[in-house]
Amino acid sequence: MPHLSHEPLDLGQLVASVTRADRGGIATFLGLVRDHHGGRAVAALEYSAYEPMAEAESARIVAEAEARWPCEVVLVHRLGALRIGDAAVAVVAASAHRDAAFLACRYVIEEVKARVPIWKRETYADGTVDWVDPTRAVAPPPLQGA
Amino acid sequence: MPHLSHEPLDLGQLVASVTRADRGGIATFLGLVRDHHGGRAVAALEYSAYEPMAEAESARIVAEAEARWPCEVVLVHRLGALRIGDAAVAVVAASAHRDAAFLACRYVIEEVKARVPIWKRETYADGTVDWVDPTRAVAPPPLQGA
Amino acid sequence: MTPPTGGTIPVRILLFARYAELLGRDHLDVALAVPASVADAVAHVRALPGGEVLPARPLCAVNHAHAPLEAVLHAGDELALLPPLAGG
Amino acid sequence: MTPPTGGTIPVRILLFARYAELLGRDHLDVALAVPASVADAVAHVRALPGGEVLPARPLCAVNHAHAPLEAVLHAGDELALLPPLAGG
Repeated sequence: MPHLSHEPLDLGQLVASVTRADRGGIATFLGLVRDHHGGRAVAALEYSAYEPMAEAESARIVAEAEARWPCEVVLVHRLGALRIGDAAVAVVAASAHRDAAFLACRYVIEEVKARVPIWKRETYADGTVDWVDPTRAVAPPPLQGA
Repeated sequence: MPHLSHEPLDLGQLVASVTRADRGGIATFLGLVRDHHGGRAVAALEYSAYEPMAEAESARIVAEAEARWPCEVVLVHRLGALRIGDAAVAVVAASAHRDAAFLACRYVIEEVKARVPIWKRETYADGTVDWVDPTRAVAPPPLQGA
Repeated sequence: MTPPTGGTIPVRILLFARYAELLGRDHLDVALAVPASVADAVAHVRALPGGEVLPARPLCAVNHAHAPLEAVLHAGDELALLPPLAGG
Repeated sequence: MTPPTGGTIPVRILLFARYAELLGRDHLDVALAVPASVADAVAHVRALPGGEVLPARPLCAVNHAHAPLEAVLHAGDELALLPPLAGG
Protein backbone atom coordinates (compact mmCIF):
# COMPACT_ATOMS: atom_id res chain seq x y z
CA MET A 1 0.00 0.00 0.00
CA PRO A 2 1.47 3.41 -0.89
CA HIS A 3 2.23 5.67 2.06
CA LEU A 4 1.20 8.86 0.24
CA SER A 5 -2.30 9.65 -0.96
CA HIS A 6 -3.91 12.53 -2.77
CA GLU A 7 -7.34 11.24 -1.75
CA PRO A 8 -9.11 11.62 1.61
CA LEU A 9 -8.00 9.05 4.19
CA ASP A 10 -10.58 6.42 5.16
CA LEU A 11 -9.78 5.21 8.68
CA GLY A 12 -12.38 2.44 8.56
CA GLN A 13 -10.87 1.01 5.41
CA LEU A 14 -7.35 1.20 6.83
CA VAL A 15 -8.47 -0.57 10.01
CA ALA A 16 -10.23 -3.26 7.96
CA SER A 17 -7.03 -3.85 6.01
CA VAL A 18 -5.19 -5.03 9.15
CA THR A 19 -8.08 -6.74 10.94
CA ARG A 20 -7.38 -10.44 11.31
CA ALA A 21 -8.93 -13.06 13.55
CA ASP A 22 -5.78 -13.43 15.63
CA ARG A 23 -5.36 -9.69 16.28
CA GLY A 24 -7.11 -8.47 19.37
CA GLY A 25 -6.04 -4.85 19.47
CA ILE A 26 -5.85 -2.00 16.97
CA ALA A 27 -4.41 1.36 17.94
CA THR A 28 -4.77 4.26 15.54
CA PHE A 29 -3.71 7.86 15.30
CA LEU A 30 -5.22 10.52 13.08
CA GLY A 31 -3.55 13.89 12.63
CA LEU A 32 -6.15 16.47 11.63
CA VAL A 33 -5.79 19.87 10.03
CA ARG A 34 -6.40 22.53 12.65
CA ASP A 35 -8.00 25.89 12.08
CA HIS A 36 -5.32 27.87 13.88
CA HIS A 37 -1.53 27.90 13.83
CA GLY A 38 0.62 30.19 15.91
CA GLY A 39 -2.42 32.27 16.74
CA ARG A 40 -3.33 32.83 13.10
CA ALA A 41 -6.57 31.58 11.55
CA VAL A 42 -5.79 29.12 8.78
CA ALA A 43 -7.90 29.44 5.64
CA ALA A 44 -6.30 26.83 3.38
CA LEU A 45 -3.29 24.60 3.31
CA GLU A 46 -1.39 22.24 1.09
CA TYR A 47 0.98 19.39 1.82
CA SER A 48 3.80 18.55 -0.55
CA ALA A 49 6.53 15.95 -0.35
CA TYR A 50 9.78 14.74 -1.77
CA GLU A 51 7.69 11.81 -2.87
CA PRO A 52 10.12 8.98 -3.59
CA MET A 53 11.99 9.64 -0.35
CA ALA A 54 8.76 10.09 1.63
CA GLU A 55 7.61 6.68 0.38
CA ALA A 56 10.97 5.08 1.19
CA GLU A 57 11.31 6.67 4.61
CA SER A 58 7.73 5.76 5.50
CA ALA A 59 8.38 2.15 4.51
CA ARG A 60 11.51 2.12 6.69
CA ILE A 61 9.59 3.48 9.68
CA VAL A 62 6.84 0.88 9.27
CA ALA A 63 9.43 -1.90 8.95
CA GLU A 64 11.20 -0.69 12.09
CA ALA A 65 7.96 -0.76 14.08
CA GLU A 66 7.01 -4.20 12.78
CA ALA A 67 10.49 -5.53 13.65
CA ARG A 68 10.36 -4.09 17.14
CA TRP A 69 6.82 -5.11 18.11
CA PRO A 70 4.71 -8.04 16.90
CA CYS A 71 2.26 -6.05 14.80
CA GLU A 72 1.17 -4.92 11.37
CA VAL A 73 1.28 -1.21 10.68
CA VAL A 74 -0.41 0.90 8.04
CA LEU A 75 0.76 4.48 7.50
CA VAL A 76 -0.71 6.93 5.00
CA HIS A 77 -0.01 10.65 4.69
CA ARG A 78 -2.19 12.81 2.55
CA LEU A 79 -0.78 15.32 0.06
CA GLY A 80 -2.31 18.21 -1.84
CA ALA A 81 -4.88 20.76 -0.74
CA LEU A 82 -6.64 19.87 2.52
CA ARG A 83 -9.50 21.48 4.40
CA ILE A 84 -9.79 22.22 8.10
CA GLY A 85 -10.64 19.01 9.95
CA ASP A 86 -9.34 16.73 7.20
CA ALA A 87 -7.07 13.89 8.26
CA ALA A 88 -3.51 14.63 7.16
CA VAL A 89 -2.01 11.39 8.43
CA ALA A 90 -3.33 8.05 9.61
CA VAL A 91 -1.41 5.37 11.50
CA VAL A 92 -2.99 2.01 12.27
CA ALA A 93 -1.19 -0.67 14.29
CA ALA A 94 -2.79 -4.09 14.78
CA SER A 95 -1.47 -6.72 17.14
CA ALA A 96 -2.45 -9.64 19.31
CA HIS A 97 -1.36 -7.44 22.23
CA ARG A 98 -2.62 -3.94 22.87
CA ASP A 99 0.68 -2.88 24.37
CA ALA A 100 2.44 -3.62 21.07
CA ALA A 101 -0.31 -1.86 19.12
CA PHE A 102 -0.07 1.33 21.20
CA LEU A 103 3.73 1.43 21.22
CA ALA A 104 4.03 0.80 17.49
CA CYS A 105 1.40 3.43 16.68
CA ARG A 106 3.11 6.04 18.81
CA TYR A 107 6.55 5.19 17.45
CA VAL A 108 5.40 5.57 13.87
CA ILE A 109 3.76 8.98 14.24
CA GLU A 110 6.76 10.38 16.12
CA GLU A 111 9.17 9.08 13.48
CA VAL A 112 6.98 10.38 10.65
CA LYS A 113 7.13 13.87 12.09
CA ALA A 114 10.90 13.67 12.55
CA ARG A 115 11.93 11.93 9.35
CA VAL A 116 9.46 11.96 6.44
CA PRO A 117 10.11 14.82 3.97
CA ILE A 118 6.72 16.51 3.84
CA TRP A 119 6.01 20.23 3.97
CA LYS A 120 2.95 22.27 4.74
CA ARG A 121 2.12 25.61 3.16
CA GLU A 122 -0.58 27.51 4.98
CA THR A 123 -2.68 30.38 3.72
CA TYR A 124 -4.02 32.49 6.58
CA ALA A 125 -7.29 34.35 6.87
CA ASP A 126 -5.41 37.65 6.42
CA GLY A 127 -4.13 36.48 3.03
CA THR A 128 -0.55 35.83 4.08
CA VAL A 129 1.12 32.56 3.17
CA ASP A 130 3.85 30.67 5.00
CA TRP A 131 5.67 27.38 5.10
CA VAL A 132 5.11 25.76 8.48
CA ASP A 133 8.35 25.32 10.40
CA PRO A 134 7.89 23.25 13.56
CA THR A 135 11.44 24.09 14.62
CA ARG A 136 10.58 27.77 15.04
CA ALA A 137 9.05 29.02 18.24
CA VAL A 138 5.41 29.72 17.59
CA ALA A 139 4.12 33.11 18.68
CA PRO A 140 1.47 32.85 21.38
CA PRO A 141 -2.06 33.50 20.19
CA PRO A 142 -3.23 37.10 20.69
CA LEU A 143 -5.15 37.60 23.89
CA GLN A 144 -8.88 37.59 23.47
CA GLY A 145 -10.32 41.06 23.94
CA ALA A 146 -6.96 42.51 25.00
CA MET B 1 -23.63 9.06 24.63
CA PRO B 2 -24.24 5.69 26.33
CA HIS B 3 -21.13 3.63 27.02
CA LEU B 4 -22.82 0.30 26.27
CA SER B 5 -24.18 -0.74 22.90
CA HIS B 6 -25.92 -3.80 21.53
CA GLU B 7 -25.19 -2.64 17.99
CA PRO B 8 -21.92 -2.94 16.03
CA LEU B 9 -19.43 -0.18 16.85
CA ASP B 10 -18.75 2.35 14.09
CA LEU B 11 -15.26 3.80 14.61
CA GLY B 12 -15.69 6.40 11.88
CA GLN B 13 -18.83 7.75 13.49
CA LEU B 14 -17.20 7.83 16.93
CA VAL B 15 -14.19 9.69 15.52
CA ALA B 16 -16.48 12.16 13.76
CA SER B 17 -18.28 12.82 17.03
CA VAL B 18 -15.10 14.27 18.62
CA THR B 19 -13.58 15.91 15.54
CA ARG B 20 -13.36 19.66 16.02
CA ALA B 21 -11.36 22.28 14.20
CA ASP B 22 -9.11 22.93 17.20
CA ARG B 23 -8.25 19.27 17.77
CA GLY B 24 -5.20 18.12 15.89
CA GLY B 25 -4.84 14.57 17.14
CA ILE B 26 -7.18 11.63 17.62
CA ALA B 27 -5.93 8.41 19.18
CA THR B 28 -8.20 5.37 19.12
CA PHE B 29 -8.17 1.82 20.38
CA LEU B 30 -10.33 -1.03 19.15
CA GLY B 31 -10.49 -4.32 21.01
CA LEU B 32 -11.50 -7.08 18.62
CA VAL B 33 -12.89 -10.56 19.24
CA ARG B 34 -10.16 -13.11 18.61
CA ASP B 35 -10.65 -16.59 17.21
CA HIS B 36 -8.59 -18.34 19.87
CA HIS B 37 -8.40 -18.17 23.64
CA GLY B 38 -6.07 -20.24 25.77
CA GLY B 39 -5.32 -22.45 22.80
CA ARG B 40 -8.98 -23.21 22.14
CA ALA B 41 -10.78 -22.23 18.95
CA VAL B 42 -13.62 -19.85 19.79
CA ALA B 43 -16.88 -20.44 17.89
CA ALA B 44 -19.15 -17.87 19.50
CA LEU B 45 -19.17 -15.48 22.40
CA GLU B 46 -21.40 -13.16 24.30
CA TYR B 47 -20.68 -10.13 26.47
CA SER B 48 -22.93 -9.27 29.39
CA ALA B 49 -22.70 -6.52 31.97
CA TYR B 50 -23.99 -5.21 35.24
CA GLU B 51 -25.38 -2.48 33.07
CA PRO B 52 -26.12 0.45 35.41
CA MET B 53 -22.74 0.06 37.09
CA ALA B 54 -20.93 -0.46 33.77
CA GLU B 55 -22.43 2.83 32.54
CA ALA B 56 -21.52 4.63 35.75
CA GLU B 57 -18.00 3.24 35.96
CA SER B 58 -17.36 4.02 32.28
CA ALA B 59 -18.52 7.59 32.82
CA ARG B 60 -16.18 7.91 35.80
CA ILE B 61 -13.23 6.62 33.76
CA VAL B 62 -13.95 9.04 30.92
CA ALA B 63 -14.27 11.93 33.38
CA GLU B 64 -10.96 10.98 35.00
CA ALA B 65 -9.17 10.98 31.64
CA GLU B 66 -10.72 14.30 30.62
CA ALA B 67 -9.72 15.84 33.95
CA ARG B 68 -6.16 14.58 33.70
CA TRP B 69 -5.46 15.47 30.05
CA PRO B 70 -6.97 18.22 27.85
CA CYS B 71 -9.07 15.98 25.63
CA GLU B 72 -12.50 14.63 24.83
CA VAL B 73 -12.98 10.88 25.17
CA VAL B 74 -15.60 8.56 23.76
CA LEU B 75 -15.86 5.04 25.15
CA VAL B 76 -18.31 2.38 23.96
CA HIS B 77 -18.37 -1.31 24.88
CA ARG B 78 -20.52 -3.70 22.93
CA LEU B 79 -22.78 -6.26 24.62
CA GLY B 80 -24.60 -9.34 23.36
CA ALA B 81 -23.51 -11.96 20.85
CA LEU B 82 -20.43 -10.99 18.86
CA ARG B 83 -18.63 -12.64 15.98
CA ILE B 84 -14.92 -13.20 15.50
CA GLY B 85 -13.31 -9.95 14.37
CA ASP B 86 -16.10 -7.76 15.73
CA ALA B 87 -15.06 -4.75 17.77
CA ALA B 88 -15.89 -5.36 21.44
CA VAL B 89 -14.72 -1.97 22.68
CA ALA B 90 -13.81 1.36 21.12
CA VAL B 91 -11.96 4.23 22.79
CA VAL B 92 -11.48 7.54 21.00
CA ALA B 93 -9.49 10.42 22.52
CA ALA B 94 -9.28 13.75 20.72
CA SER B 95 -7.00 16.57 21.75
CA ALA B 96 -5.06 19.53 20.50
CA HIS B 97 -1.96 17.54 21.50
CA ARG B 98 -1.20 14.03 20.39
CA ASP B 99 0.53 13.22 23.66
CA ALA B 100 -2.68 13.88 25.57
CA ALA B 101 -4.69 11.88 23.04
CA PHE B 102 -2.43 8.82 23.31
CA LEU B 103 -2.18 8.94 27.10
CA ALA B 104 -5.91 9.39 27.60
CA CYS B 105 -6.74 6.59 25.16
CA ARG B 106 -4.36 4.18 26.87
CA TYR B 107 -5.56 5.14 30.34
CA VAL B 108 -9.19 4.52 29.43
CA ILE B 109 -8.72 1.04 27.96
CA GLU B 110 -6.59 -0.08 30.90
CA GLU B 111 -9.16 1.20 33.40
CA VAL B 112 -12.04 -0.36 31.45
CA LYS B 113 -10.40 -3.77 31.70
CA ALA B 114 -9.72 -3.33 35.41
CA ARG B 115 -12.95 -1.71 36.55
CA VAL B 116 -15.99 -2.02 34.27
CA PRO B 117 -18.26 -4.98 35.22
CA ILE B 118 -18.49 -6.84 31.92
CA TRP B 119 -18.19 -10.58 31.41
CA LYS B 120 -17.51 -12.74 28.40
CA ARG B 121 -18.95 -16.21 27.85
CA GLU B 122 -17.17 -18.15 25.15
CA THR B 123 -18.40 -21.20 23.25
CA TYR B 124 -15.52 -23.23 21.85
CA ALA B 125 -15.34 -25.25 18.67
CA ASP B 126 -15.50 -28.45 20.73
CA GLY B 127 -18.86 -27.39 22.18
CA THR B 128 -17.62 -26.51 25.65
CA VAL B 129 -18.60 -23.19 27.20
CA ASP B 130 -16.71 -21.08 29.70
CA TRP B 131 -16.70 -17.71 31.36
CA VAL B 132 -13.45 -15.93 30.51
CA ASP B 133 -11.36 -15.21 33.59
CA PRO B 134 -8.35 -13.00 32.83
CA THR B 135 -7.04 -13.61 36.36
CA ARG B 136 -6.49 -17.32 35.65
CA ALA B 137 -3.32 -18.49 33.98
CA VAL B 138 -4.15 -19.42 30.41
CA ALA B 139 -2.95 -22.80 29.17
CA PRO B 140 -0.44 -22.48 26.32
CA PRO B 141 -1.79 -23.38 22.89
CA PRO B 142 -1.11 -26.96 21.78
CA LEU B 143 2.02 -27.36 19.67
CA GLN B 144 1.37 -27.48 15.95
CA GLY B 145 1.97 -30.97 14.56
CA ALA B 146 3.25 -32.31 17.89
CA MET C 1 -17.77 0.62 67.62
CA THR C 2 -20.79 -0.01 69.84
CA PRO C 3 -22.86 -2.85 68.40
CA PRO C 4 -26.43 -1.75 67.79
CA THR C 5 -29.17 -3.57 69.56
CA GLY C 6 -31.22 -5.88 67.47
CA GLY C 7 -31.90 -3.99 64.23
CA THR C 8 -31.51 -5.39 60.71
CA ILE C 9 -31.32 -3.73 57.32
CA PRO C 10 -32.66 -4.95 53.99
CA VAL C 11 -30.01 -5.35 51.29
CA ARG C 12 -30.39 -6.61 47.76
CA ILE C 13 -27.51 -8.82 46.61
CA LEU C 14 -26.91 -9.24 42.87
CA LEU C 15 -24.99 -12.12 41.32
CA PHE C 16 -23.53 -12.06 37.83
CA ALA C 17 -22.06 -14.34 35.20
CA ARG C 18 -20.33 -17.36 36.74
CA TYR C 19 -21.52 -16.52 40.24
CA ALA C 20 -25.15 -16.41 39.10
CA GLU C 21 -24.64 -19.71 37.31
CA LEU C 22 -23.03 -21.36 40.33
CA LEU C 23 -25.82 -20.33 42.69
CA GLY C 24 -28.62 -20.71 40.19
CA ARG C 25 -29.99 -17.23 40.87
CA ASP C 26 -29.14 -13.67 39.95
CA HIS C 27 -30.23 -11.90 43.11
CA LEU C 28 -31.41 -12.38 46.65
CA ASP C 29 -32.91 -10.04 49.19
CA VAL C 30 -31.48 -10.41 52.67
CA ALA C 31 -31.85 -8.84 56.10
CA LEU C 32 -28.49 -8.21 57.75
CA ALA C 33 -27.86 -7.44 61.41
CA VAL C 34 -26.44 -3.95 61.86
CA PRO C 35 -23.73 -2.92 61.64
CA ALA C 36 -23.36 -4.89 58.42
CA SER C 37 -20.29 -4.79 56.20
CA VAL C 38 -19.85 -6.03 52.65
CA ALA C 39 -17.88 -8.92 54.16
CA ASP C 40 -20.86 -9.80 56.35
CA ALA C 41 -23.10 -9.97 53.29
CA VAL C 42 -20.60 -12.13 51.43
CA ALA C 43 -20.43 -14.49 54.44
CA HIS C 44 -24.22 -14.63 54.41
CA VAL C 45 -24.29 -15.74 50.78
CA ARG C 46 -21.48 -18.25 51.25
CA ALA C 47 -23.44 -19.84 54.12
CA LEU C 48 -26.37 -20.60 51.79
CA PRO C 49 -26.64 -24.08 50.24
CA GLY C 50 -24.08 -24.11 47.38
CA GLY C 51 -22.72 -20.70 48.39
CA GLU C 52 -19.36 -22.07 49.45
CA VAL C 53 -18.27 -22.10 45.79
CA LEU C 54 -17.99 -18.30 45.93
CA PRO C 55 -14.56 -16.93 46.82
CA ALA C 56 -14.22 -15.56 50.34
CA ARG C 57 -13.09 -12.20 48.98
CA PRO C 58 -14.93 -11.53 45.72
CA LEU C 59 -14.84 -8.22 43.89
CA CYS C 60 -17.81 -6.22 45.21
CA ALA C 61 -19.74 -3.10 44.34
CA VAL C 62 -22.26 -1.12 46.37
CA ASN C 63 -24.77 1.07 44.56
CA HIS C 64 -22.88 0.84 41.25
CA ALA C 65 -19.41 1.64 42.61
CA HIS C 66 -16.57 -0.64 43.62
CA ALA C 67 -16.47 -1.13 47.38
CA PRO C 68 -14.00 -2.79 49.77
CA LEU C 69 -15.09 -5.70 51.95
CA GLU C 70 -14.91 -3.39 54.94
CA ALA C 71 -17.47 -0.94 53.57
CA VAL C 72 -20.54 -0.51 55.77
CA LEU C 73 -23.91 -1.33 54.23
CA HIS C 74 -27.03 0.75 54.72
CA ALA C 75 -30.70 -0.06 54.39
CA GLY C 76 -31.68 -0.44 50.75
CA ASP C 77 -28.15 -0.78 49.43
CA GLU C 78 -27.60 -2.80 46.26
CA LEU C 79 -24.58 -5.05 46.71
CA ALA C 80 -23.15 -6.80 43.64
CA LEU C 81 -20.75 -9.72 43.73
CA LEU C 82 -18.61 -9.43 40.61
CA PRO C 83 -16.78 -12.38 39.05
CA PRO C 84 -13.39 -11.55 37.47
CA LEU C 85 -14.01 -8.82 34.90
CA ALA C 86 -13.49 -9.66 31.23
CA GLY C 87 -14.46 -6.53 29.33
CA GLY C 88 -12.29 -4.66 26.85
CA MET D 1 42.85 11.14 2.63
CA THR D 2 44.81 11.61 -0.59
CA PRO D 3 43.09 14.22 -2.72
CA PRO D 4 42.28 12.81 -6.15
CA THR D 5 43.78 14.51 -9.14
CA GLY D 6 41.39 16.56 -11.11
CA GLY D 7 38.23 14.49 -11.39
CA THR D 8 34.71 15.74 -10.87
CA ILE D 9 31.43 13.91 -10.37
CA PRO D 10 27.96 14.89 -11.55
CA VAL D 11 25.42 15.32 -8.75
CA ARG D 12 21.81 16.40 -8.98
CA ILE D 13 20.73 18.69 -6.18
CA LEU D 14 17.01 18.96 -5.35
CA LEU D 15 15.42 21.87 -3.51
CA PHE D 16 12.03 21.72 -1.84
CA ALA D 17 9.37 23.93 -0.33
CA ARG D 18 10.84 27.13 1.15
CA TYR D 19 14.31 26.41 -0.23
CA ALA D 20 12.96 26.01 -3.77
CA GLU D 21 11.04 29.25 -3.33
CA LEU D 22 14.05 31.13 -1.98
CA LEU D 23 16.29 30.07 -4.84
CA GLY D 24 13.61 30.18 -7.52
CA ARG D 25 14.40 26.66 -8.73
CA ASP D 26 13.71 23.10 -7.65
CA HIS D 27 16.91 21.45 -8.84
CA LEU D 28 20.34 22.04 -10.24
CA ASP D 29 22.92 19.72 -11.76
CA VAL D 30 26.44 20.35 -10.58
CA ALA D 31 29.92 18.91 -11.08
CA LEU D 32 31.80 18.58 -7.80
CA ALA D 33 35.52 18.01 -7.37
CA VAL D 34 36.21 14.64 -5.78
CA PRO D 35 36.22 13.75 -3.03
CA ALA D 36 32.91 15.58 -2.55
CA SER D 37 30.90 15.54 0.65
CA VAL D 38 27.32 16.64 1.24
CA ALA D 39 28.78 19.70 2.96
CA ASP D 40 30.75 20.53 -0.19
CA ALA D 41 27.58 20.41 -2.25
CA VAL D 42 25.75 22.61 0.26
CA ALA D 43 28.63 25.12 0.11
CA HIS D 44 28.37 25.06 -3.68
CA VAL D 45 24.68 25.97 -3.57
CA ARG D 46 25.20 28.65 -0.92
CA ALA D 47 27.85 30.28 -3.14
CA LEU D 48 25.32 30.75 -5.94
CA PRO D 49 23.57 34.13 -6.28
CA GLY D 50 20.87 34.15 -3.57
CA GLY D 51 22.15 30.89 -2.12
CA GLU D 52 23.32 32.50 1.11
CA VAL D 53 19.73 32.41 2.40
CA LEU D 54 20.09 28.66 2.89
CA PRO D 55 21.24 27.52 6.31
CA ALA D 56 24.84 26.34 6.51
CA ARG D 57 23.73 22.99 7.90
CA PRO D 58 20.42 22.07 6.29
CA LEU D 59 18.78 18.68 6.66
CA CYS D 60 20.02 16.58 3.73
CA ALA D 61 19.21 13.32 2.02
CA VAL D 62 21.19 11.31 -0.51
CA ASN D 63 19.35 8.89 -2.78
CA HIS D 64 16.14 9.07 -0.70
CA ALA D 65 17.75 8.53 2.70
CA HIS D 66 18.79 11.01 5.36
CA ALA D 67 22.54 11.69 5.19
CA PRO D 68 24.95 13.60 7.42
CA LEU D 69 26.91 16.54 6.05
CA GLU D 70 30.03 14.40 6.18
CA ALA D 71 28.63 11.75 3.82
CA VAL D 72 30.68 11.25 0.66
CA LEU D 73 28.92 11.81 -2.66
CA HIS D 74 29.31 9.56 -5.67
CA ALA D 75 28.72 10.16 -9.37
CA GLY D 76 25.01 10.29 -10.14
CA ASP D 77 23.89 10.78 -6.56
CA GLU D 78 20.68 12.68 -5.92
CA LEU D 79 21.19 15.11 -3.05
CA ALA D 80 18.13 16.78 -1.53
CA LEU D 81 18.20 19.84 0.71
CA LEU D 82 15.23 19.52 3.04
CA PRO D 83 13.61 22.49 4.82
CA PRO D 84 12.29 21.77 8.32
CA LEU D 85 9.83 18.87 8.02
CA ALA D 86 6.18 19.56 8.72
CA GLY D 87 4.38 16.28 8.05
CA GLY D 88 2.16 14.42 10.46
